[in-house]
Amino acid sequence: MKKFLLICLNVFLYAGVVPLVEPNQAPSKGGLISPELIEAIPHWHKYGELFLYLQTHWVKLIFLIVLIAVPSVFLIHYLIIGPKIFSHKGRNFLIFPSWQRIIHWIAAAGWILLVPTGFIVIYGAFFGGGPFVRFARYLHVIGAVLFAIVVLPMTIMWLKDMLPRLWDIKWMMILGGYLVKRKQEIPAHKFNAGQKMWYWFAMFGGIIMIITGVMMYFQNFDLSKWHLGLFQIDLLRLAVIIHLTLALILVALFFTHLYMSLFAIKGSLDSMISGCKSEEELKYLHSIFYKEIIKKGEDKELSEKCPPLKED
Amino acid sequence: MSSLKELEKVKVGRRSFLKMAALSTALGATGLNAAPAVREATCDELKDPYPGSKKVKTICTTCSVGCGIIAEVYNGVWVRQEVAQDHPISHGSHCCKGIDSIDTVRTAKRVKHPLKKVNGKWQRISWDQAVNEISEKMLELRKKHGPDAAMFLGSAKMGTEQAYYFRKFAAMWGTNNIDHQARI
Amino acid sequence: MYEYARMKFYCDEDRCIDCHGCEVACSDANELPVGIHRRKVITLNEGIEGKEFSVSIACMHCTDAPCFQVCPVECFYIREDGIVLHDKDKCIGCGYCLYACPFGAPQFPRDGAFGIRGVMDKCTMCAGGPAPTFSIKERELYGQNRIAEGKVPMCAAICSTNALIVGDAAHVAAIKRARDAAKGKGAMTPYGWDQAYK
Amino acid sequence: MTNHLGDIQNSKAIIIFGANPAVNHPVGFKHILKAKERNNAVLIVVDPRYTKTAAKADLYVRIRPGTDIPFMYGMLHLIFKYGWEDEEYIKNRVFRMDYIKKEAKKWTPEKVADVTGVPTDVLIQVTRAYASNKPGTLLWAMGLTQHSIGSSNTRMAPILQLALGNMGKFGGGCNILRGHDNVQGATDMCCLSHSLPGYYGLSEGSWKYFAHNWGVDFKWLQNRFATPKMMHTKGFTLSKWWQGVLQEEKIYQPTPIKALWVQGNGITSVAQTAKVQQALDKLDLLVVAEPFANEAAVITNKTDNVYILPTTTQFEDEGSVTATNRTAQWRSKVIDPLYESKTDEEIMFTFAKKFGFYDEFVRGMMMGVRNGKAVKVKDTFKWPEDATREIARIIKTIGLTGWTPERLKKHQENWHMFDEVTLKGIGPMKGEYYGLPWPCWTEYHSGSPVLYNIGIPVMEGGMGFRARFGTEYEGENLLAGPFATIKGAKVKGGYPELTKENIEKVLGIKIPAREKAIMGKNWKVDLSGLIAKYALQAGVAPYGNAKARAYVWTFPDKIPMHREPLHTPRYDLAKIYPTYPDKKDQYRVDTKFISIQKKDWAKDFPIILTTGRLVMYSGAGLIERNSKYLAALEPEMFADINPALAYKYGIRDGDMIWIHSPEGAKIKVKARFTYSVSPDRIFLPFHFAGIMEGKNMSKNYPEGLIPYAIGESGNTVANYGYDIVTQIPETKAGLVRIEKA
Repeated sequence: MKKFLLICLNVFLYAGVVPLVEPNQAPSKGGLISPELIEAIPHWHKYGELFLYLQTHWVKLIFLIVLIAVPSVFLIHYLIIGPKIFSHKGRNFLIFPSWQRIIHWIAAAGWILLVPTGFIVIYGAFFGGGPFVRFARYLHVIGAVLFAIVVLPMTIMWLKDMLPRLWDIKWMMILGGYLVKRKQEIPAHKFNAGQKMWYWFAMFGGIIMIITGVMMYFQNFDLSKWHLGLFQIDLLRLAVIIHLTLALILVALFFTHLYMSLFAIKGSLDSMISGCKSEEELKYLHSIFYKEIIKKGEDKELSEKCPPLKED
Repeated sequence: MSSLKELEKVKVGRRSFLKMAALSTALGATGLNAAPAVREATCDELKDPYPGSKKVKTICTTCSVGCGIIAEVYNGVWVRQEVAQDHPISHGSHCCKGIDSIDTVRTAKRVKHPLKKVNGKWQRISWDQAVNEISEKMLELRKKHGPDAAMFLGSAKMGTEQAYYFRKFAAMWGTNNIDHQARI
Repeated sequence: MYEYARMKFYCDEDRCIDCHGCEVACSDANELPVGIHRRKVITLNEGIEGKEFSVSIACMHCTDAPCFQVCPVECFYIREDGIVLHDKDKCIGCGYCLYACPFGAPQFPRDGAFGIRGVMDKCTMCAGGPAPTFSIKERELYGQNRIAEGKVPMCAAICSTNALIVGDAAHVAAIKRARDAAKGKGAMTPYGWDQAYK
Repeated sequence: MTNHLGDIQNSKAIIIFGANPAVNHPVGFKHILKAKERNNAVLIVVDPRYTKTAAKADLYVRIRPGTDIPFMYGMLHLIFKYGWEDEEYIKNRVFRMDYIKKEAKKWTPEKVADVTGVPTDVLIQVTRAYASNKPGTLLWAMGLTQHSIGSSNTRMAPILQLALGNMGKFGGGCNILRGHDNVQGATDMCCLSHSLPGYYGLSEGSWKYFAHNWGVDFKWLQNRFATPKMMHTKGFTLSKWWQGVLQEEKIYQPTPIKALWVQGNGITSVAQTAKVQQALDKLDLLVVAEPFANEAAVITNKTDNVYILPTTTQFEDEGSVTATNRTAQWRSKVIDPLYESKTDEEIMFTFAKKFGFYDEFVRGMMMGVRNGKAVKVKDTFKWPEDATREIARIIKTIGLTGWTPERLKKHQENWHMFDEVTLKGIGPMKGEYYGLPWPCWTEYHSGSPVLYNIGIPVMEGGMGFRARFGTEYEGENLLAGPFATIKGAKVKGGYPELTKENIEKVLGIKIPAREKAIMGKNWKVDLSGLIAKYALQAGVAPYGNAKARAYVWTFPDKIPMHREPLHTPRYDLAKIYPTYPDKKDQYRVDTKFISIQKKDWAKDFPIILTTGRLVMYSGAGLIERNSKYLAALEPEMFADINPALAYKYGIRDGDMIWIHSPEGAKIKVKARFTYSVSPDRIFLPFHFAGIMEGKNMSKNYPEGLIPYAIGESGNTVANYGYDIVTQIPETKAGLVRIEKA
């Protein structure tokens, strides 16, 4: 494995010298090597200084808080309230068809790469910099690419189900029933308000993350035709500020998602792997959805696709 | 009067840069752990990355200002273009073309061997072949059409001696059809 | 008494003529890849009578350099004489230094195939880097170490009109003042100094 | 350059006509900037374009291309009107300034404004600033010379300087900025079709002098030529050699040109590249000796009999080079020739052997002077020192006698011992100027950094104007007046050039008969060096001391007259200031003047074209386009265009445009918006080649030798038009038509 990593590293580090200018191919004269560069200097106090301030005073601190506080809260929750366990004895319903699951897992793989490598880059000094952190940065890019591939299909496939509904307010008021141990019928359709929140942040925040990431990745791009009224370097600074701020929110939500799916609701991981949810889980946590499929009589069809689990 | 003083100052400034640069050498050698004080570097500390290299004084080939160049030659290879800080016309100055002089020998785009175009394709030939073929053809044209059938274009690239000999070359070939860039 | 040096660049806009000498000198001396501009010459208001001027810009080696402050892997270090250098072995090429830099000095070479950014490259004031002085590694990663040879950085040494000057702040300021005085105008703060040196 | 670059620091006013030293001679421009700081010198730039030089100027004049003479007459008009001229100077040192005065009277500021487009107040401001700050120096380059009236322009500028008494002064003079590194040296050696080395001309006497010095029989040399007459006929020039192939205009030699031999010449640096291409196609043989793939071998569609010989760069051979300030510098060899390349002289020697004149060719290097005669003194030679010695032995006209290789090498070794502003040596080099600027009369002379300066002794570089054209013309004395005595000279006032006959009389000395016997006929051919010796002893220059001629009876225009460019945007003015009648047999070819101008080209071609250089390229750009760093700075051919003009044609910044010339040639280039050009003109750099009229020729390059940057040659659309005397092409004032591609 180590050897493989080293080879990867070498590919990245020495993957070719910068090509010479091809005949008659003008290198971009815009942006960072044009008069803009000089004109932008006095404007440094706008975003440049802001970025400097954030990066030196807050970024490491806040991310550390998120890194420690969010899991701690969940640990406490786990210890005090504990996970929700549903019986899988009854019928199981196919909720997520296979293509949705594939898309989800590609995105998940992307995020699993993105989040830790993002942390490694932020705390690069802790890891001593150099090849390891550099490799993390490249993985971050790969993760971003994975996520970028599926972000649009994912957005579209769940868009209808994710539209906010009135009962979401109710859900919010009882915080999804997670603060009590007993099982109760929670007002939620296919996705509850928490999932919806996660969806909206992850998809649209994610798209913004990708856009800002791409900007930072390519650095010298020609935006002169867009008339943004911003210097390119300022755009880059804005991009990094937005990227970091959103990252904070998304990381917190990502941890929540992880906790929910891995610990808070037992078997929820399985349901994303097999695509099936137990009748009991649906009944309680997605009561509106459950009632709807029963009413429509789709339950039969959905349960046929999911063989009941053997009881242990 | 003040302007004269200014000039002196500029010169003094230049010299002190050298001094100053020497000062910081101590830091260069000791790096981060150096004492906060700056002291003058000793001769031993002033190192040479190309020990024993030859420093050839020559003249820039680009324009007619005639800036000085010091070429650092190490084992027969021109490794580095140095600054002719004491040249009376340029005082080490160069424009982008002048400082890029080293690239005229470093570039990969040099013609490396005689070439001949045959049926629209370039072919590598030997010097002997080139000389024989060209001179045969030239003499044939001379015989048939007279010496004025040839036109010689020399250039300002040549040194004075070469230019003089090029003029002589045309004269002994037997024509006044010779010219170079000074025409334009 | 200790004598402290504070190395600074200064480009005289009244003298800079956009000849790109410094730029090419830097590339040639340090054998940089094409597209890496450790130093750039930029003309403003080109062709507008009375307003056109050119200036050569590179790393200003700021006191409290922003790049030094924001680097997530802390690869920067500031020498006692004020030269800001960085360790390419540590650098991860994240680009934060570019966002923090007021002068757009950090440069990132690109790989042709994927466009992935390599580690950052910037002006070293011809002082090499953390690798052993005059080692091949130093030369390949950081370029010449002319300071260790007791020589002036290449760009300023060859500036065609001596517009670009480098050296201890006191010397540089003296030259700047003398030139301004000769031209009969008040001494102005050189370009970028108010940001680079507080 | 009559003065030198450092001397510009002594100037109090600097006026630049048609030159852009900030781009073409950046290091030379340093001295101008220093003058600004040292002396608070006024920098005036007269240029059709707001150049980088203009950006540093105190006063900028946007002039219509080709109207420098009216502008200078306008200046003279004011100078004479307000009595700013140097009367004493004119009386003693200038011949027929009154003719100029008469002509200048006609050029009122209003009239000048109409012709040149320069507002009257600007003209007055400039004249005042220039005339009241003395000494003033005048700089020019191709912007003044590349016109159909280029030779008149180059006479006009010194006349302006003479009127102000600025010639032959420290901080004054006419400083012509030459292009390439050794263009001065190659010109001095007359790699030119109209003269022998040292500007000796092509007369029989000159040929005999050279035959003697080359150690060859004059008859043998004569027989090398087609006919004895051809020996004395000027040859084809670089500007129009292609007519010798194409014969579109009548040529005056028995045979068309069949073979072209190019040694280091960027072929696309002359106008009419499309015609050059046609001529190249028609040649029987094309030989190119060059370190890089010269575009001569590329733009041609010729498929056979094209040879490229690898030649060394200047860093792989040795010799002396002459800078623009007439100083010789020794260029040491840096490295041995790379790859299979040979030096230029080696190539010449090789072919001289094949052509059968090798012995005669190199004999000159083995000769020396014995008793005033050149004789063979040794059997071997050492390149290049013996060639330098040969030149020093022969070339007396411009005083190269002192340029021995030993001295030049010594100067190079000790270049730190010379002062920047005066070029004076200190320490062991005391008494010599750096690079021994010619004339350097003898092996112990100091060199002359400032020409025509009578304020210093001849031994320190003083001299008057050369007495080249006799002592009187139409009864008027041509020699300098009584107050123009060279400092320390025993001869008061003017005196004629020294000959064997008159030397005793002029210098008032007696020369022993033994010495007289070996003395040459005159100072130009005096191999014994005795004339120079006695002249220096008497404190005079051997070439006499005469008046500078403002009136030249041998030129088509006796005094410089304004004539509109052949392709003028002001057809109305072309009728008032018509160009010359067509010229027959100019450098062996007919050249059209009035027959071009009589058509109103501006109707179809309304935009003025001017060309020039970019800082990262020089000449045809061959060397620089093969350098990755320089090519990356400006990798693409472009046309500078004012947005106001561009929008008229629906062109946006970065669009491709077609530029059409009246001759039917066209180029496709990128439009680059800039305000440096006014809306009536466009600017083209001429460094690019490799694309011809929209057709990419890159497949014609030998494998792997395509430069990093190729592009259209701006000279493809440079208009037809040549100077009446020198046949310099008129690239700086033409007309074109543009359209969006």
